Parts: sequence; structure tokens; C-alpha cells
Amino acid sequence: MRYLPKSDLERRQMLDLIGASRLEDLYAHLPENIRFNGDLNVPPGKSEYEIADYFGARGGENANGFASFLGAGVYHHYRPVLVDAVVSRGEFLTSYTPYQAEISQGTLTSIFEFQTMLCQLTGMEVANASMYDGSTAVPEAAMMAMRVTGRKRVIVARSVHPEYREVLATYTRHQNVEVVEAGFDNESGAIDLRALERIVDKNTAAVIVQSPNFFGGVEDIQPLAALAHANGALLVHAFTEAVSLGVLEPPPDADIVAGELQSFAISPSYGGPFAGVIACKEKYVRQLPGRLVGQTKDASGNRAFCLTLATREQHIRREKATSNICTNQALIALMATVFMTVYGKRGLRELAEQNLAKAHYLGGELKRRFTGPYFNEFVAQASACDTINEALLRRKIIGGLPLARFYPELDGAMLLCCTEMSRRGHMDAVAEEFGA
Amino acid sequence: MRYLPKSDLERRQMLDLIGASRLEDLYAHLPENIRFNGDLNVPPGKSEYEIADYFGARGGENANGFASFLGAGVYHHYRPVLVDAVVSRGEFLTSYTPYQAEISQGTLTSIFEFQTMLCQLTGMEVANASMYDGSTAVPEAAMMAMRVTGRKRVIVARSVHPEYREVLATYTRHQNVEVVEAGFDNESGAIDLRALERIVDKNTAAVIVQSPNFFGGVEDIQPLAALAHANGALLVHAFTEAVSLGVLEPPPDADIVAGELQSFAISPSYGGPFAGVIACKEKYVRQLPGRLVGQTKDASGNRAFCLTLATREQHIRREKATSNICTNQALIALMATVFMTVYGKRGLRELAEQNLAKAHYLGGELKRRFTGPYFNEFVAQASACDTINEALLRRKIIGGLPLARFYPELDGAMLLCCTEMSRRGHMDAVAEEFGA
Amino acid sequence: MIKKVRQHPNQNEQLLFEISSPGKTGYQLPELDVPPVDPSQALGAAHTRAEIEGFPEVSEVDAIRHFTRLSTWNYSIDLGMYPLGSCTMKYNPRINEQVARVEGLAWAHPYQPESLAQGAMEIIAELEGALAEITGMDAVTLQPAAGAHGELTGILLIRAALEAQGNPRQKVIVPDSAHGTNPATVRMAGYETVNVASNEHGMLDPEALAKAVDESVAALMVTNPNTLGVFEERITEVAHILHAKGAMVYMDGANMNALAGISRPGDYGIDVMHLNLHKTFSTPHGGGGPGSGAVAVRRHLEPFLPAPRLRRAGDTWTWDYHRPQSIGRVRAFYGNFGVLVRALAFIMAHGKGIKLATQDALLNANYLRKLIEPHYDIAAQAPSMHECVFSDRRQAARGVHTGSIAKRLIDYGFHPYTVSFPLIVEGAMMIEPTETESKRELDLFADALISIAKEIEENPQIVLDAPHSTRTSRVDEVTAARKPVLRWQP
Amino acid sequence: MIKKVRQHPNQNEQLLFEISSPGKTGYQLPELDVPPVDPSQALGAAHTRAEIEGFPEVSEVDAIRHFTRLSTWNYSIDLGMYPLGSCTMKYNPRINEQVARVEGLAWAHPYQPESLAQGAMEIIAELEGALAEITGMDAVTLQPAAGAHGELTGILLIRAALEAQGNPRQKVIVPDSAHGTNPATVRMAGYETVNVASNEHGMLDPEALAKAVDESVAALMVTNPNTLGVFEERITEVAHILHAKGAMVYMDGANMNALAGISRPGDYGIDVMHLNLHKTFSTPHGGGGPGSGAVAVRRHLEPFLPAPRLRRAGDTWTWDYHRPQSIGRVRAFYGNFGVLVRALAFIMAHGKGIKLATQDALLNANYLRKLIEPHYDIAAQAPSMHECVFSDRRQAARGVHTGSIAKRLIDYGFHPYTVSFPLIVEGAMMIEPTETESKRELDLFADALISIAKEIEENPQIVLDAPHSTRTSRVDEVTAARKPVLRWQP
Ligand SMILES: Cc1ncc(COP(=O)(O)O)c(C=O)c1O
Ligand SMILES: Cc1ncc(COP(=O)(O)O)c(C=O)c1O
Repeated sequence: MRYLPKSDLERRQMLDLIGASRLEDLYAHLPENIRFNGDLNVPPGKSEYEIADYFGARGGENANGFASFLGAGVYHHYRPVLVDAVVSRGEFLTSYTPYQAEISQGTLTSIFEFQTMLCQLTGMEVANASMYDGSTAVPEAAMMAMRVTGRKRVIVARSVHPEYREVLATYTRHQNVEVVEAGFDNESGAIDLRALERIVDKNTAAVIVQSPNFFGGVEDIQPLAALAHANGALLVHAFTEAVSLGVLEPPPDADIVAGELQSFAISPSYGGPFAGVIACKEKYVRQLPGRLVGQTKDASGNRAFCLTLATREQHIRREKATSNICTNQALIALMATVFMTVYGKRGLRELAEQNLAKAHYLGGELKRRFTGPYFNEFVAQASACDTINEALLRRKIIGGLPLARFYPELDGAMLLCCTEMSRRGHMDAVAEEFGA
Repeated sequence: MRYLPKSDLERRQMLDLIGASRLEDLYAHLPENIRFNGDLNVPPGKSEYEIADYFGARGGENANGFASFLGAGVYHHYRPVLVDAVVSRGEFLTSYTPYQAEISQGTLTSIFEFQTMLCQLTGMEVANASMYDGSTAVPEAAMMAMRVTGRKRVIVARSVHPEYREVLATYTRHQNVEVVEAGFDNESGAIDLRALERIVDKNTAAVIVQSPNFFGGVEDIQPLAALAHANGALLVHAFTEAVSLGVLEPPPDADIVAGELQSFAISPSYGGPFAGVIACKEKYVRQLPGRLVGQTKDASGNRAFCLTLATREQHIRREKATSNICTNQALIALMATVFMTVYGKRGLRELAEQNLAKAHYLGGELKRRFTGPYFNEFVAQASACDTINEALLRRKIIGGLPLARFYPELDGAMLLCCTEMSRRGHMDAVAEEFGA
Repeated sequence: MIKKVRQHPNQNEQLLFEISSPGKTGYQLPELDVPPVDPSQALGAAHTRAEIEGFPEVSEVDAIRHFTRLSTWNYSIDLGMYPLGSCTMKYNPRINEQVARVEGLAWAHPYQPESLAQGAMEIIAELEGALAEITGMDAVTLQPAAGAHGELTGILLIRAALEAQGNPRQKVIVPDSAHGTNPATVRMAGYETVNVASNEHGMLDPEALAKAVDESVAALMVTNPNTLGVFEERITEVAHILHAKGAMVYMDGANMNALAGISRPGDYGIDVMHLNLHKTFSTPHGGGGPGSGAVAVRRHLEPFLPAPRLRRAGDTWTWDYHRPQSIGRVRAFYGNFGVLVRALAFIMAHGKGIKLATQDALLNANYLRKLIEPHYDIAAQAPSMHECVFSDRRQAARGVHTGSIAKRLIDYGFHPYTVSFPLIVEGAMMIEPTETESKRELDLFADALISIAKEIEENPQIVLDAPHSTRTSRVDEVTAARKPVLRWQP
Repeated sequence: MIKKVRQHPNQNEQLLFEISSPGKTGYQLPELDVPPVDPSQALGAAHTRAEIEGFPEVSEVDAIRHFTRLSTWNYSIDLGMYPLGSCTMKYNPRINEQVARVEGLAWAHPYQPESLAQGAMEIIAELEGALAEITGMDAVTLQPAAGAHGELTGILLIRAALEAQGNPRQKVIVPDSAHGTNPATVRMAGYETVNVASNEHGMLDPEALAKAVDESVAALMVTNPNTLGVFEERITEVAHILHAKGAMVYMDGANMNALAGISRPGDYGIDVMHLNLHKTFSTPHGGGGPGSGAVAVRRHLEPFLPAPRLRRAGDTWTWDYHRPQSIGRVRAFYGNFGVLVRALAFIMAHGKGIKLATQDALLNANYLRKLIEPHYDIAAQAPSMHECVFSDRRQAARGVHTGSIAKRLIDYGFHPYTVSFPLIVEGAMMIEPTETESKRELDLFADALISIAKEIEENPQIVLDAPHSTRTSRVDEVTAARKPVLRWQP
């Protein structure tokens, strides 16, 4: 077998040394009922060519060559070719978690750069080395806020990604935590501040708000943070569309930022692997889950990096750790790092502006459901979402997400996303079908 | 511009140091009529995304998803994924010719392995580091034979690839060389030994024969070599289908082997880049064109490799060099090296046997034009080649090569190739259309 | 003698922020084909940032050199053996990287119509099936993103099932040899950890266990083979003890590389387990992730699996969101799909032959053990499966501990083994070669460890000060933690 | 002080034949779907080989490690500057590698129907057009596989044209500063080389030239800028001298990186020239190749270009094989198409902006010259274009020659410059930075050369024995040539 670097001759020599006569002898001590002596009911091993063929065929059964206006937490951005050039290098792809700093400075340095750029983007002082994704970063941030405040109640905006809220529910269900939803204003689509005022209280650990929110709307976080802080709660800023940070001022009053970096050169890949991240004010760092890289020196006095503050983590603190997370999304975070490097200060701004312009072009053509400011997604009011989407599919266009699936109250509303990849012709086609 | 690692600020600083005020000053000494002051009539620079898009569209205009039975010097073999994994490493891709041995041992070692494997495959004692392709390797081998023998007449089988013979004609035209064609036996398709006997003489430098020949036929080289040697001429064995060497005994009596390695994981790529090679008996090495890597030691006594016998080459010998070749096909030869490594001794044999079996399956279904033994190509007699090929195209199959294009005497004959990639279903379709 | 490496020049490189120069760019966007929009008008001036302060400005050339140079500071599987016990660092086939990038897969949006996602769903279904077959379990969820996430999912499944019976109970038993994620998981699932000690062979002691199990215990988390590389030979009995009290057995399947094709946990009483697809199933570790923590369950836990579940509806796959007993989602969408593609590709390549891979993994570990055992103390007097754990006891007597031996291995051209884990072994040296190491590489590794043992006899200082050959010498981790510098500042 | 590199462990690796073990495999073929055929029956026992003696047998893991380890022994553009004069080692954009692998391009067979090859033909047409525009010439052939091949093509074109006029003539004039391929080409084209000396500024001397040109001369081969990096300012006059005698001017365009966008050879009397697409147009050098040696001609030479030529027929491209005056083919098919794809992608990325790239190349060379000139003797007192050539004269006086300085650069983290070329410079040090080097990298390079100059003053032995830091120390090339070992033997 091509992945097994051994000839039968070598197996023989090794068995001889061990003093075994057959490979089976190596586990002859396993009780009879424990050994599986049958043949697994899986097909025989396939050649590389057949494997390529199989997955090529499966890919062919999915959408191919469609334009798409889906967003809703997963965005269709161009992936600079440098990203795969870098992450395909065996030295990054096939290396382990950088516990052994002396032969892992490549990974460590790039993570330190990742942390730094995330701080620059979010306005926070510390960022971790990644979380599984945005949907787990948000509940981890909520639990972090609970540890910081010693409180057991979190408020989450209904305009936070619905699947993130589902994960939050799963994570908190057995922790004696009360999760309260804060509704959105039916006109603006933004969080309903008045309603929020009524539910934030002195037992609240965190107010979690996403901006741009699930409807693409930009939230005014300042008053929300003020309200949270007045009650001794933390403000958690969630995001799913990282490109928005190219143009949006990060809320200076947030305490924790928890987001998803899929937009940064991470392919949609049917929902993963993505890279989540949590950033926060320095004073909360001891409650931050996940790995952290810090700067230090080596014995010769050269700058060096290493994993640090491990006393927050499971391998040191076990049941007292801030989280059970171990393996994270390092390689995917590296994709984001390369993306941020390639676009840089000017590029990320221009990219964000192109997204804004594209979305506003299409937004201008359609009847928008909400009035608030929006970045590259917005909600359009349709007569019949399904009819429109079916018509679009015939034109090789995947339309937007009918919101009724997650928001029964928004029946007939469709969430549409435009990015730098959206072509005017396709947007005009969408407008046409909405008009039809 | 993204490929220019300079800010305007840095340009300014550098100009200041130089003592120039504008970039234009750097070539102000060029006479007025020499400077081009206009704007090139080319479009403005494009983004990476647009470039990907442009070439994607051009690729889309070519054949896509067709099965193909074309061979004729360019073969459709599976490319193991390791090949691109290796040649995409910047250390191979973006390195220069390994003149500086101390920081080029990677390239040098792999070329030494290439040379060794080519010797093992061809039965020769020396192989060079590559030629442009097979079509230039053959005339270079002819000229080599002329230098060795001091003669000015070469005989080339008419069953050598027609385009190779065209290149041979171009190369020899101004060298006072007589090129004589040796015909093939109308029945077997092999070189006509009797006719050859009549034209080989004591002025002949080389007899060039391809095997498998352009018709896919395996030549019996032994008597040809005997004939050549009896006249003091060299026998040059040319090949276009390197996979055949997995099963064919290399002619022990050849003096020079000149071939094309495209079959070894080099994509057809509309005809190039490929990798040619010349191998020979050790005694002819001083007349061998192209680069050679040799084994030696470094100052610490470690095994090391370096380019060697450079006195054959243009940069040392100038007009007395064996050839003007300088840049060769190193990276493409590396592809072949990785291919040979992945398949190895058993794999290349099994691959050859699969090719043989596939071709004989289809060959058995069709009326063959020639009776001789064949490897993975053969000539089928058709009623109307064009009609068959058009019908096949409608079934997403590219048929064979109508031979009349190169051999008017073979009107109605079609050269077909089957490889391990040819599926039985497609072969049956071809047989069907031939029968129709 | 050091046989495996020599020194060579290795490029320095500053941080991105230090090589940045205002106005350099590494990107170009296509011309905008719609009217531009003024951000401060569209979003409000207060919401529009001036610039991303400190963000790098480099060209494409700078970028590729930067990351290429950085990469050369790393060790990796492509360069050599990674004997990290418990981590199963095996060869990552390149075809898997290619197929994960097939356009229809890499660019599939999780919300695209099911009719246009059948290929992706089929892959998920195939992998679920293959993993169920390999583990001998009845159902598999692929939603968890890594092993620890799988653990959480698994314990929540147990909790939900017990809750459905009326009482979630309070405790989960975790052996002292367990990986840190186990107790951390227990807490996240709202349970309390009860530690139990291993016996002198590093195995669970059913008698002691029986005493600890009562109606307050929800489950036992057992790693098998355990973290000493020893198979829990009395696992059937252990499961029996738990089941008799209405509790369940969770198996940490991080060490499944010892079992695939030769032993199926579903056949001997395991209720639920996770698999690390980034270990046993060869998906690349990528410097820390991504992974996938597939969870396999027996039939009785199936109703509680995270929603949605795949369901066959006639000729097509559909996502079933109506799972009333589900623990809910543990992650958005359907898991780390790209990792799943790679794992399935790996399974397809081996097929039934995965058994030989497992046998080779055992062969390699036992071969190494045999070579090393004369020079280091083995941790447990029990047969090794896919890894062997030593103690630095003998070397510690001369003042050299596992950490230094590990660092010295670097000079010999190897990545260190796993250091100081499991906690129950004094000065643990945990070695897992995996099946993808050649005899040659193993011989060199044993040779290096033996040579280091000799150095400790003759010149311990050279080991204590290691590594000597790396571009970065011993890194001061203490200062890093004491005065954390976690981002670059001008 | 060495600022650019530190040392780091670098894996050893034996030859493939040494790591081979009988029965190991790195491949698997799909099951054969047709009946097997016995080779000795189909081909004859005499034609069927027993086995490929000595051929390697390794696994996939062995293979990737082997080549990965080997790769780390190489320097490369991705790691740092390659100041090789005349070689134009610039950044190789990765998008070009991607687009060359687009399925419809990479898998296009040269004989597939033209109706199914329009995309490939369009690319060739586009590139021909762009190169004609950049050179100011009238027609371009892309058939030659490299620069030297382009030279042969070009000289054969001249020969064919002269022959058509009745006399191919006998000689080609080549300046003594020319690259070795020039005289070698002359011979291959059936001509005799006449060498002419350069003047003290390293330029052609029109007066001397005029004396050498008579009716026996077919052409002059001139490199411009010449190999001293100096523009032949009197090129118009030179062309005039040749033309007046019915001879032609061939320009070796290896140094076109100095001219693209700022000077067009077609505008000042060049009849034919080649371009090295693997230099000026950034296609990767790949450790020695592949390249592409596009040849551009003025209208009068167009009829002689190699067949086939692209022709527009209505809406489609077609290959025109009917070229009665053609010199014939110089290569099978249509040239190194995959290289052409990359070159066009490069041109598309720059567009009109290629002028700035050229200006930056000049800027870099002149900046380096300014920094280095105080410490080394410049070869010619003339303005530098894209490269600057120094002589080791000053250092040779202390016993250190260009070759040793070059090797010492390796310890400083750089690839050496071009050594001992052009021949007319005593101890030449030929430095071409290209436009894709940053100021930072240039500063480090100048710094290294200056530091070496100081070492030569203070401690020449350290330079003479260099390199000191590489895994392979100074390689004995003399023994290699004296007792050639050109293949591995057991
Ligand atoms: C025994 C054991 N359990 C659990 C884990 C956690 O898995 P992951 O890192 O994928 O979360 C690991 C791996 O680190 C492990 O070795
Ligand atoms: C001036 C000059 N002419 C000709 C050549 C030959 O080009 P190639 O190596 O592409 O054959 C070179 C490059 O090596 C060169 O520098």
C-alpha cells in the first residue's frame, strides 16, 4: 500500500527483532471478544486516480458555475492564489501544534502576526490563535463573560446568526444559565434598544450583539455597550463578515469580540473548516479560551515566540480550564493571515468599499425590508421567495436565503449578499426576477 | 503594482541616493530616437481574479471532459498528485540552474537521480539532464553521431515522428548533411530492412529509428544496429512513448537513445513544455550535448554533486561547443523524476502492461492496418476517418489521428492510442463508430 | 553521532509590520462595475473607520518570501518523523488536499439548495457509514470540529439520554491517565469529575472502579488504548460495571490508530466515542488544526445526536432538522466538511487494507520499544499497542529530565516525543511512530535516543543545554508567561 | 556582520536507490477493465524486459520526504534575492502557475481539432501581439524553446532571407562580450563567427565594426543592453553599417528587462531578436528550465518564420502549414505553450505598467551600483541599465578573486552574482537585481558585499574558504570533471 513505507521483507526483520512471528501476534493479548477478526465491510483500497474521480464526480453533483447571492454567515470572496501557495507548503500543512518552540518558530511567528492583525482590526488588545468557528466562538465568549462577571445570564440579540444562537443554547443548557433573546426593531432591523433596556439587569453577564447583524445591518453599538456597562455586564461584539472591518469602525466600547474569519480567503466548503476568533480587552486575558502566542527571547537573546498563558488551558488546568478546546483551526487562521497580508491596509479598505458598492447597487434596485444602514447584505421583501429563487436557478444564479426558515415573522423576506465577486449582469438578473 | 515591492517613498529615497530626480533620468542617456515615449498599446494591468477568469475562459473554449484516443507523440497518462506537490515547492520552482553547487544540492541530486533512472530505463551508460523535447533531441543526437563518426549522412526511418523529422531537416539543412529516409514495410509497419540495407553505407553517421515507432509498432532493432555497425554508423534509438520502457527491453545495441519523456507526468499542455533526453554509451560522453551532473565530494569529504564536463558546453567552449543549448527543461525533467519515483520498478511495469492491454483490447476490435507487434498505439483502417471522428466528437470522444496528414500513402488510416486512462466504454464507442 | 541532519543557512525575516512600507500593495481588485458608494454616507461617519492602524502594507513578493522563510523555521511530517505520543502524526496524502479543493466541493455554500448539494451530502453519508463500520457503532455525527468538541458532544448525548430517563446524574469518572480535555469537557457538560487511579500496569482497575460507580455517576470516560499505549483488557467488564448502574461508557478514541480494522469498540460495550479524524484518518494537523471530532454512538443514543441529520428521501439526500430529542447544534452548518473530504479519501485509499495500516502502527511502536527499552525505563509492564511510554527515571538520576532529552532530539534531527504526559508517569516520554514511518527512520530515531542516553552518562550538560543547532536556541517560556506580549506594537 | 541568515538543522537524505527496498510501492493503478495481455506474447519475448534493474522501489511517504528534503538544500527566489547578472531572476507570480494548470489548457492535445483548441490558439495570438508591441517588431514566433533556440531560429531566418536573395553569405559578427550561446548558435546555423572587440566603455565601436563588415557578413549579433549592462548608444549607426552592406542585425534580447516599455528595438533597425520569456516575462526558471525563446522579426523576415503560423479565418483561428519560404520547424508542435500562458499572464498583470517595472529594474541596479562602487571597481565607465558589472581587480590584488567573493556571499544569505562573465571583464562580478527586489533586500546585499570587501582587507582567508555555513562545503568540481561519475551504481 502506497502510504505504508515498508516492504514485507522489512516487516519480517522487525517482527524477528520483536520476537513475534506474525503481525497478528502484536495484539494477540487482546481478549477474543475484543478482537475483530472479520473483514471490514468497506470497498478495497482505491487508486489515487479513482479517488480523484470519485470526488470530482461528487463535486459535479453540487452547484458548479452558478453565481450566488447567498451570504448569511458564509461569503463568496475571491481567494488570492498566494493563500494556497503558502498553506500547501508541507512545513505549515504537516506541522504539529507549536509546543516545541525551537522548531516551530514559523507557525508561532505567523500566529503572533495573526493575533496582532486581529487586534488592529477589532480594536481589542488581545486576540487568541483561533476558535473552531464563529458559532462556537460566540458561546465561548458568553461563558468567558460569565466567568469575568460571576453572573449566569446572557442576553443575545435575535439578529445574531440563528445557528450561532442554537450553538449558544446547546453550550449553556447545562450550565444553569439563562439566555434571553433581545428582539430587533421591525423597521430598522437593528436591535430594539428600548426592549433591551427592559431586559438588561444587574444579573446580566453579557449582551451579545452581531454587527453587521444577520440581516446585514450595521448596529449602533455605543448605546448598547453603555447600557451593558451601566449594569455591570460586558458587551460582546459578534461578527460573521470580517471584510466589513475594512470600513467599519470597530466598537470601541466592546469588551469581547467573537467572530468568524471565513471571509478571509477561507473557501465556503459546505460550511467548514472555518476559523473563529475571540479578542478582548487585556484585563480579561486570563479568562480567554484557546491558544495564545507570546513574544519572548531565546537563550541567545534573539526574539522568539512561544505558546503562553497555558494555565488557562485544559492540558494544564484540566477541569478548571477556561474551555476544553485543544486542536483549533491553525491552518485556516493562516489562510486568513495570508489574506490580510496580501490585501493589507489599502486593500482591505478597497475590498470593503467594493462590497458596499455592490450591495448598495442591488439594494437600490429592490424593495428593502429594513431601513438601517447595511454593509454587503440586506433583506429584500419579495412576493414569493421560492418562485424567484427557482427562476434564478434556471439562469444559473443561486438567489438569497428566504428568512422564514429562521424567522417566521419575516415570511416573504430574503437575505441577499453581494461581494466583489457579484457581477452587475447577475445583479440585474436578480432585480429582474424580483420585479417579475 | 503588486509585483513591485516598492513604495513611492522608497523610490524617492533611492533616486536621491543615486542623485536622480525622476525615474526617467535613469535612461536619459539613451538617444532620443531610441527612447519609446509613447504608451504601449496593451490593456491596463489586470487583477489576479481577472487573469484567472481570462485563462479559465480560454480553457473553456478548448476541449473539456472529452475522452481522447490521440497519441502520436503526446500521451494522456495520469499525473500522480505528488508531481505538482514537488515541483510547486518554491525551492525547485524558483531556483536557478545549479551552477553554485553549495546551495543547489537539491536540484543537483535530483538530476543525478534522473540521469541514473534514464540509464536504467534505456540501458545506456550516460544520460544528460534534459533537452528541450524529443523533436530537438533527435537532431542533436544525429549531430552528435556525425561528430563521433566524422560523417555527414544520416538515415532516418520514415516511421520516426513526422514533426521530429521536420526539425531534423531544419537543423541539418545548413550543415552540408545528407538526410535519407528509410521506408517502412507496408505490411508490418516496421522499418523495411531490405531497403535499409541498400542505403546504409560507409558514409553513414547514424541510422535513426523510433520504437515504438510513429505507428505504435515495436521495431526489431537488433538487425538494424548490426547493419549500422557493420558500416561504422551509430544506431540512434528514438522514442516518444516513455511508458513503453516499462515493458520493452531497451535495444542493447543502440549507441545513442534520444527521446521524449512527456508520458512521465508531463501534461499535454498543447504541445509543451516537455522534456527531451539523450542517453548514450559512456565513450561518447564528450560529444553529448546538454548539461550533466556528476558526483564528487565537498571539502569536508561529504558526497556532493555538481554540473560537470562543461567543456562540452557553449558557456565554456563557445563556437566549439557540442550544441548551443543552455536553458533546458529542468523542472519538467523533475516531474519525470517524481513520476518514476512514484511508480518505481513495479509500477512502471504494471502501467506499461495496462497500456498494452487497453490498446490490444481496442486493437482487437478494429481492422489494423499493420501486422507488427504494437504497444499502446496502432493504426486502424477506416472507411472515412473524418466521419468517424465527427461522430465520436458528438459522443464527447476525440478520436485518433488521420494519418493522411503526414503519410499520403496511408489515406484512410487512423492512428489510435489507448492508455491506462482509456475506459472500456469509450473504447467500445470507438469500435462502434468504426463499425458503423 | 548525529546522522540525520547537518546545518545550513536559514533566512531571517522580520515581522510583517516591520517590513511594511506605506503605499506598498500586494493586491489589485477588478475595476468596480457599479457606482462607488461613500462609506460614511452609507454607514454613517461614526461607523466608518479612518484606517486600520498598523495594518501591514507589503507587496506580493514580500508576502510570499515572508511566509516561505517563516515556513523553513518549522519542523513537519514532510521533513521527518514526529514521534508525538497521542498525536498520531502520520503522513498526509496530497491527493486529499487536491480533492478537498474540487470546485464543486470547496465552493459549496452550506445554504445552497439541497438539489445542488447532493455530492457534498453523499460524501458525508459515505463517511458516516465508513466510520460506523470501523468503530462497530450504529450512527455517527460529523458536526464536532475536533476531539474535545466531540467529547463535549458525546457527554451531552449521555446527559440527554439520562435526562430523558428522568435524571441526568452528577458525575463523570475520569482516570488519572486521561488527556486534559476529558475533565475540561466534563465540566462544560455540567458534570463533576471523579478521578480514579490506574493500577500498576497503567490500566483501569475494575474492582476499584466498581466502588466508585453509583447512581450519581453518569458515565466513565475511558481512553482505549489508554495514554500509556496499553489496551484496557478488561474493558468488557468495565462497561458491565457502568451499565449495571445505569451509567454509560464514553470512549476517547484519540488512539483509534491502534484499533482500526482489528478491534471495534461497538462490539464490547462502548456507548459513545469520538474519533480524531486529524489523527487516525490522516487529515493534516496544520500547525494546530483544523480537525474533526466525529462522534459514533450505539443505537440508543442516536435520537439525541445534533441536528440536522442526513436522511434519504427517495433518490436524494435531505437534511432532517426535526429531531425533537436532539441535544441541539454544537456548531453551525454540518461540521468541518473539508476535513471530512480528506478523511473519506484516506479511508477509500486503504479500504479493507486499513487493518494493515493498524498492524504496521503496532509493529513500529513495538519495534521502537524493543530498541529503546534497554536504555530507558518503560512506564508500564504491559504490552504496547501503537505507542510506547517511557519514564526518564534512570536519566533523572543523573539530573537530566524528559524535557531536556526531548530538546536534544532536535539536534539529532527529530521532533521531540510528547513530554510529561500522561501525568501518572514520572517524567513521561511518550512515543508514537504511526504506521507511516519507515524502518530506516525508526532506526535513526532509536539510535538518537540511545546516543542521548550515552551522552547523559558522559556529558549531561550537552543535553541540558539543547538544542544547539537551531536558529532559535532554548526559548524562555517563563518570561513569556510572566510578562505577556501578545501582539506587536510599534 | 551576517544579518540575513542563521543556521538551522537541515535533514540529510540518501539517494532514491539507497532508500529503496524490494516490494515497496508508491503507486496503485485502477483495476484493469479489459483482459490482461501477456507482454511477451504481444511483443515477443526478446522485446520484453525482465525488470528495470536498479529502478527505485519506495512508498509515497518516502517520495514526498525525499524531494521535500532535497528541496531544502536549494536556494530560490522565494527565499531571497538572486543577483545573477544576465539571468533576470525575478519573482514568479503564483497565479501564473495556477492558470497554466487550467484543465482545458493543461490537457489540450496538440492534435485535437482546431475547433476544440481555439482558447489555446487565442492565447498564442494574444502573446504574439503583445510581444510585437513591446519590441516594436512586426511578427513573432513562439516555437523556440529557449533563448539559444531562438537565436538559432533567428539566424536561420536571416540565412533563409539572404539565400532567397541568392547568397546566404559566410560570417556572423559577434562581439567579444557576447554570451556563449551566440557563437555556438552561429556554428549551428552553418556560419563562421567573427569576433569584434568592445571599446573601453564596453560598447561596440562602429568604426571598428565598419571595417569588419563586408559582403561575406550575413549579420551582427548584438546584445543590447550588452552584457556589461550598458546600452549600445550607437545602435542606430551600427544597424546602418550592417544594412548598408546587405547584412542584418540580430539582437540578443536576454536583457530586455532593461527596455520593456521604454525602448523598442523595432524602432531602431533591429531585424530580428529573441526574448527569453523565462527572464523578462517572469516564467519560473525551475532549476534550469523550461524557458521560451520567442523570436520577433521585422516584416521582411516574416515569410521565413517557422511553420505553422496562426491565421485568422473568419471567426476562428487556424494553423497555416502552407509557408513555402519557411525555414521549417525548429520544434514539434507550437512551442512551450505552458510557458507562454505564464508569460501572457505576467504581461496582463502589468499591462501598460510594464514600463514602471523596467524603471524599477533600472532603479535597483543603479542604487546597488551607487552603494557598491566605493568598494569595488566598476567594469565600464558608462551608465548602467538593469545590471552593473564590477571587476575583482582591487580584491584580486589581495589574492581574493570573484569566485571566492561569490561563495562568501552564500554565508551572508545570498545567492552569488554571475561569476566570470562577461569574459572581457577581468574577474567579472555581474549583478542584476531585477525590479522585484525591495530596498531592504538591496541594502542587505550591498551591506554584505561591503562587509566582504572589509574581510578581504582584514582576513582574506575567511573569504577564500567560503562557504562556511552550508550543509555542503566547497564542492570539488575538478575531481568531478576528471573522473566523471554520472549515474549511481550499486
Ligand atoms: C487522548 C486525547 N484525547 C483528546 C484529545 C483532544 O482532541 P482535539 O485536540 O482534537 O480536541 C487528544 C488530542 O490532543 C488526545 O490525545
Ligand atoms: C545574454 C544571453 N544570451 C543568451 C542566453 C541564452 O538563453 P537560454 O538560456 O534561454 O537559451 C542567455 C541566458 O542564459 C543570456 O544571458
